[in-house]
Amino acid sequence: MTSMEFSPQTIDFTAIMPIIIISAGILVTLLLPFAAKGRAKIINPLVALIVLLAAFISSARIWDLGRASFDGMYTADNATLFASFIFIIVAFITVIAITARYCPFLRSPDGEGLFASPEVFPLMLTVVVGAIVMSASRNLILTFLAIETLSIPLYVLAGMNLSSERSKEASLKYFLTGAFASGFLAYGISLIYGAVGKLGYHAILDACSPTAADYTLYAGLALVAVGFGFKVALVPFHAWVPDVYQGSPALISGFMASLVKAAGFTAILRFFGEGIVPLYGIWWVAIAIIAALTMTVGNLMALNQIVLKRLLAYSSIAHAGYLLLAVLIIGKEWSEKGVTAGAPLGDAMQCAFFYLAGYVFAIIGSFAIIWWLTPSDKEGALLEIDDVRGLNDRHPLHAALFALFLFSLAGFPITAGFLGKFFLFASALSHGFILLVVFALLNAVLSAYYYLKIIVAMYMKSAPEHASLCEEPSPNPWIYAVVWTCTLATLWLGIIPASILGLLGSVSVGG
Amino acid sequence: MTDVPMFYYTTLAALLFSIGAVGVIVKRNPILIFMSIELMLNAVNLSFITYSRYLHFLEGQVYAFLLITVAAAEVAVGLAIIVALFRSKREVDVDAASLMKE
Amino acid sequence: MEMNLLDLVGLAIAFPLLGTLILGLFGRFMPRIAVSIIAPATVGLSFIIGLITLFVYRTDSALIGGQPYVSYLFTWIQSGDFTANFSLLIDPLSITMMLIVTGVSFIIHVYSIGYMAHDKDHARFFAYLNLFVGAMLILVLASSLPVMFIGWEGVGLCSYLLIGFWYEKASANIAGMKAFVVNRIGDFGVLIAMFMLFASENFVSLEFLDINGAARIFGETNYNSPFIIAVCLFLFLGATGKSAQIPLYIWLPDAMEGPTPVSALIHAATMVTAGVYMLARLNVLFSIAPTAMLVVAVIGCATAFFAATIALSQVDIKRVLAYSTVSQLGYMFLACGVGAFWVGIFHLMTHAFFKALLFLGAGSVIHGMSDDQDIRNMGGLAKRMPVTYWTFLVAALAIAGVPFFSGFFSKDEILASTFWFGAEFPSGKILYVIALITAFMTAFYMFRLVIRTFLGKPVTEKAKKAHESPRVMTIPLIILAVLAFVGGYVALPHVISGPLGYSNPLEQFLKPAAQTYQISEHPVGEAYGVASAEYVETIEGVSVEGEDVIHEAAGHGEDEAHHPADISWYLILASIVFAGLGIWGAYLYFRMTDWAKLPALSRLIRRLQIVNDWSLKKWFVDELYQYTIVEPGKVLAQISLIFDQVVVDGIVNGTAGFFAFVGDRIRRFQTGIVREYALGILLGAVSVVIIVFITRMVL
Amino acid sequence: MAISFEIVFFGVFAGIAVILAIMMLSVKSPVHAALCLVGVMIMLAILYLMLHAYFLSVVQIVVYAGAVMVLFLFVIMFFYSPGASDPSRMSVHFTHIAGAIILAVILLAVITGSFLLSGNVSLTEKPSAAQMTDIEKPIAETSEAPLTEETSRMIEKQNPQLVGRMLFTKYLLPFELTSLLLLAAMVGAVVLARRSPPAEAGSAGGDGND
Repeated sequence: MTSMEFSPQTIDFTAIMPIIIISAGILVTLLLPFAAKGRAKIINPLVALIVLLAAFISSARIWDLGRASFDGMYTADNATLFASFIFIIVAFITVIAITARYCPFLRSPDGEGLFASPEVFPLMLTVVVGAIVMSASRNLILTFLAIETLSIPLYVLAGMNLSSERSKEASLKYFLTGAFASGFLAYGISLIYGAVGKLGYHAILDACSPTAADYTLYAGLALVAVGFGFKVALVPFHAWVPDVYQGSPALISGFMASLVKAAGFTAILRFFGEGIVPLYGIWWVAIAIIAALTMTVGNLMALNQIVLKRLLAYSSIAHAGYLLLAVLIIGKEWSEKGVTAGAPLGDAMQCAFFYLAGYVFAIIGSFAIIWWLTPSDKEGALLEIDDVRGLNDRHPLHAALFALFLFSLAGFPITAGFLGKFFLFASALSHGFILLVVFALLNAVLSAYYYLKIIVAMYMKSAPEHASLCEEPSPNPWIYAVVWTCTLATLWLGIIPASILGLLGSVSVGG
Repeated sequence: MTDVPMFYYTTLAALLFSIGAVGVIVKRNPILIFMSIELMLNAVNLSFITYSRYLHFLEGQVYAFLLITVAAAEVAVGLAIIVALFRSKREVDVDAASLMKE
Repeated sequence: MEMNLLDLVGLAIAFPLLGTLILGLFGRFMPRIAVSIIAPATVGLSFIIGLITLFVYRTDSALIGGQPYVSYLFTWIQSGDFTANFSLLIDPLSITMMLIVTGVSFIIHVYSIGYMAHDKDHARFFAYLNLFVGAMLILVLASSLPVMFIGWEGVGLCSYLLIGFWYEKASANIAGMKAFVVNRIGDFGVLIAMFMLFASENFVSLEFLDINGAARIFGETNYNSPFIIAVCLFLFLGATGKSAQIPLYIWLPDAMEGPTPVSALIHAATMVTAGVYMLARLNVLFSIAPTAMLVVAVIGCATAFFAATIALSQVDIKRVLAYSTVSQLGYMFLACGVGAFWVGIFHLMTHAFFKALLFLGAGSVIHGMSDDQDIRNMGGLAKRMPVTYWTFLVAALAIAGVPFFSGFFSKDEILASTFWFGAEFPSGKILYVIALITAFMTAFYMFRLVIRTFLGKPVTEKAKKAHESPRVMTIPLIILAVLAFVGGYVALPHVISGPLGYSNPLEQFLKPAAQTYQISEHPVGEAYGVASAEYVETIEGVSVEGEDVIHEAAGHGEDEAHHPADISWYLILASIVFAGLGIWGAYLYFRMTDWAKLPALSRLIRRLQIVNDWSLKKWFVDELYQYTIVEPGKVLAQISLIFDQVVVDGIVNGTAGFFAFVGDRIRRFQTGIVREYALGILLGAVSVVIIVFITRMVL
Repeated sequence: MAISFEIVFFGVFAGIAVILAIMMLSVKSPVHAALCLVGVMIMLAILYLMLHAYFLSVVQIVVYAGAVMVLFLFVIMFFYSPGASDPSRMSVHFTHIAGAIILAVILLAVITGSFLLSGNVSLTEKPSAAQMTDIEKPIAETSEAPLTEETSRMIEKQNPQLVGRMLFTKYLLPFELTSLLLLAAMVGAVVLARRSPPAEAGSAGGDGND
């Protein structure tokens, strides 16, 4: 920190190696179609997969090393790395699933007129870069840019299915609300800048004191919370979610519901935990109210929903509400103990990451199955609960796996969802958030209803007269790989969580 | 140096930001909505530069510069989305894009 | 860790789950006969393992004295200083439960082969049934609350799947949903309790032994503290959901939409007893919260009474049995509530036998009646279905509490315990009186059922054409009938067993695991489990000083043995009289005209009537009976039904409707117009800023 | 405080900016609205000059008023083909207008209030040594240290250099990220601007695209 003279030594390239690799991958996947013509269809996703793999390995190599780069603006500590693993795996899964329909020789009847353009891969990789930087950033302006890097490709991906009016509408809605929320985020950042004079989390941490009357700072952090809240779909910044998830191609919805939420929460935990934690006494009320609202509204709106994608969208809103508990726990824990670099993450962060990991696989698995089942003559956006009626009789495996994901989302034992909730709620309770936990549990009870509605339809109702599902869901190995990965992860986390918890136990706040 | 109080500038920024926010809600033409968002971002820039000037940190200008870049990127994508959606329609009405609700 | 034969118990869970896997994945491709063998075989194997466990447990020198043995499987959750192992707890309580569950399940599996012989989905049915047994075994064998919760949710899920098994019926779907929602409310209670224990510093882990051990210490200083009461009440909320007690009983009668073997297995014999089991399992925890115990007793007693009044007027054979189940479960909770945990388990066991038998008998009747369940259409089935009749009669006698049948012993113990509870706690006498009246009503509605179904003349053509069920169904009935008769002899009352020089084996066996812990009289660390520290040693297979333990435990049991014998006899007499009155009443009310052809029992009743005619004029009896018992009974039944349908159902449906309504209202904000979404964001932003400011100013 | 030229200038430009911003919302024609926005941007550029942000002032004119707004005008013209109805005529529900205005006024009040409550209202000069406390100290060591008279004059001269220097040193990572952002935006615009494939031949249309 002492010398601001720029020299290459101040950049730790190992720390940013994953994003360098992925950025290179973006260029390659962008240019390759011009060189490889028709073969690009298979080469392009292959490159994307290799790039993701390389990024994964380069992240794994710096595990436990706590590398920071750019004067600590970018910190590749274990929390970042764990989040990066989630992002990369999600992207990996999505690329494989897309490829299954994208490749001419693997193509099944595609209802969503999907992904005819090879640009989908560079765009997805850009999202991953944005997500990784979001989770690593310890400077608000970098966080802001990372959020934009993540969002802008997503606006496009949401509208990727150009033959669908709904997809384009989703894109427009996402974009307009997203840009509006970005405005608030940027304004909040400027107010914080005005109050503190710097945007590094450490500088903010040092500058803010709960006793000063620095209302500009408070206004700033409230507006920043709005911006973050939009990204992870907290109520009342959630309204875009159902429309966008419904209109976007199902896999992109899954991608958004998993990766964006994970990235958003990692960034929130960082900012609230490492930046403004001394002000916990000032922001916790607002966060607690938002948490309660988010879970309740999400679940209530899902209750009578019949369109599958919208139902999952509302459910993802509710999950954001539960996750917000982790922010409160971290705030409370760290405002009492004080943050020290290198300290173990503590329960809350561990719970949050465990919950995220469990949630991510369940939700992306669910969307993958919806996408898989989408019939050729119907838009996935319109798939209703009635359409999966009697699914068990026709495709027992699909039904079983879908049911498993729904159980995980609902929080039934032996799935990841149960333990996620268990850890999170138990931790919240031990930190004294009794009322909120009771509220969350009531919500969890309520939510079982709509997840079960789907399971009832699949298992206990006879199939509709004329099948409105994809009659022969493509029996291709790629999709099996995707869904089975999610299944195994869901069960693995639910039955043998020790392995992941062990990993998380060693996760610490970056130095 | 200047003797205009910082408060004037920051209030101007807040005012422009609020006007932009109103515009987003009351306009039905997506292009105008988008223009209102640009106005909001301009207000943010003004805010950054004001603080940069009065707190004497040059960084505010760097932030403003980065923000302009972001705005430019948003414009590129945003206008493309608007064109893609309304190309086939006679009316450019954002309220018409409501196939999905409830 | 040394390997012990008791570790085999893990296999008991594995077998049924393996069965599920095989039947679920390949069942549809397998011949019917293969399915019919695999499904019962897996459960049978589990039962055999149960027997081995019992034998080893009783003979293993390291375990003499009722020390629990924990069979470690793997570490499930490890987070910080919190560890939850996936391990199984083997002690008298879990062995008893395991034997009941696997034994009854096995019989019902065999019966189901016949019952489901013509169903096209029988493979799926057996897959669910096996899954249920696996989950139930996890529930009763789990060594900790979280692991038990896996089974808890698992049985709920299976119950739900099996209720809705005949998915063509819309009512089955609704019933399934209702069962599920109510169960979730109960689960909410269990979860809250679990989290409270987890968050409390006084409870180091969620292992049952540790909870009870910690409760023992905690109770010293915090006897009946609000925290403990709250935990117990939340646990009890979970129990009311699973075991169909007021106010969460409403799902059980509706659950009768499922196939009858399912009703027998899940909604009578096993799953619904999970709540009772949980209370017994956490006996020390409950013992240090007398207030919560009182609530348990009152709710149990009220449920027993209330459900019995409804059962008086039901006409669907399965619904009568369903309400009867609710009522009997109420008895079990009453027993737990007054501190006689082992008696609750005893009644659980005898109830499992006779109620499973009743349901299977009812299934046989329904089968014979070509799926008609209305008792008004039956009558005279005794001749056409003799095996069913006789076995059903045994069960009815057992549930009515006729001496020498199993139900008599267990119910008598409950009544006696309640009486002694009332002796210490004066207003508790009301509980005893209500329990006695309920015993009367039980006998009454059971014999109403027997008479209208089996005796008299066939009312309809269907009843005339009724036929006995195949042997694969009747043999299980006979086995259960034997059990329903002899089941009570494992625990004779002290007044009987004492003079015979014959101790009460079940009590001896269960007492260490499920007794009331009296904090004021006994020092810390005594009795069961000694303390959690020593249970570690137990895992190591090291013998601990079990002798003292069982001595102390038995010592506590002496209390009841020391109750004055004459009063005990009066109590037994009272319960016999009330049961007899009930049967007699049923006969009077539903008396037959065609005496000549009646089987033995009716002749017996008829003789009673002669006595009656001899003393009083018939019309007078009729009138008296009409106005003192029947009319008030009808009114009571009516009131109960109204309460049931309007208030309880209304509250549940109303709550559901309320949420649905609110959900729909909120959804209207989702107008699809993006500008309004922006308005929402602006509103949110303004609110957040203001809330933050207000928080700051209030600070 | 005597009214100086600066305040007058500020008043004039700020006033024009606000009036133009409001006009942007109220004029009928989108073209006019766009022109109003260009006006606001130019006023802001002037204010940037007054704030000694010379580099950004130029960027504002070139990028915003020049490039971005031209793009806007292109798109507006695109929709203004003869025969297309005038989107500006569409009415907006009164409650929306009222709600938006009320909320915006509250937002403005709250944020302005926060400035007042924070107590740096009258800040006109650089902070005195007393004010230069916590915030300043860590930064004082860095190259963008608080300005003395002469460094401030230097900065006025070398503003672009200094901004550029920071962009390429300390803020290199954000800067590089914006390049990725722009790349993605470009790709995205290209993807979206493509003609949508005919509905019935979705897959065939896809094949032709690469």
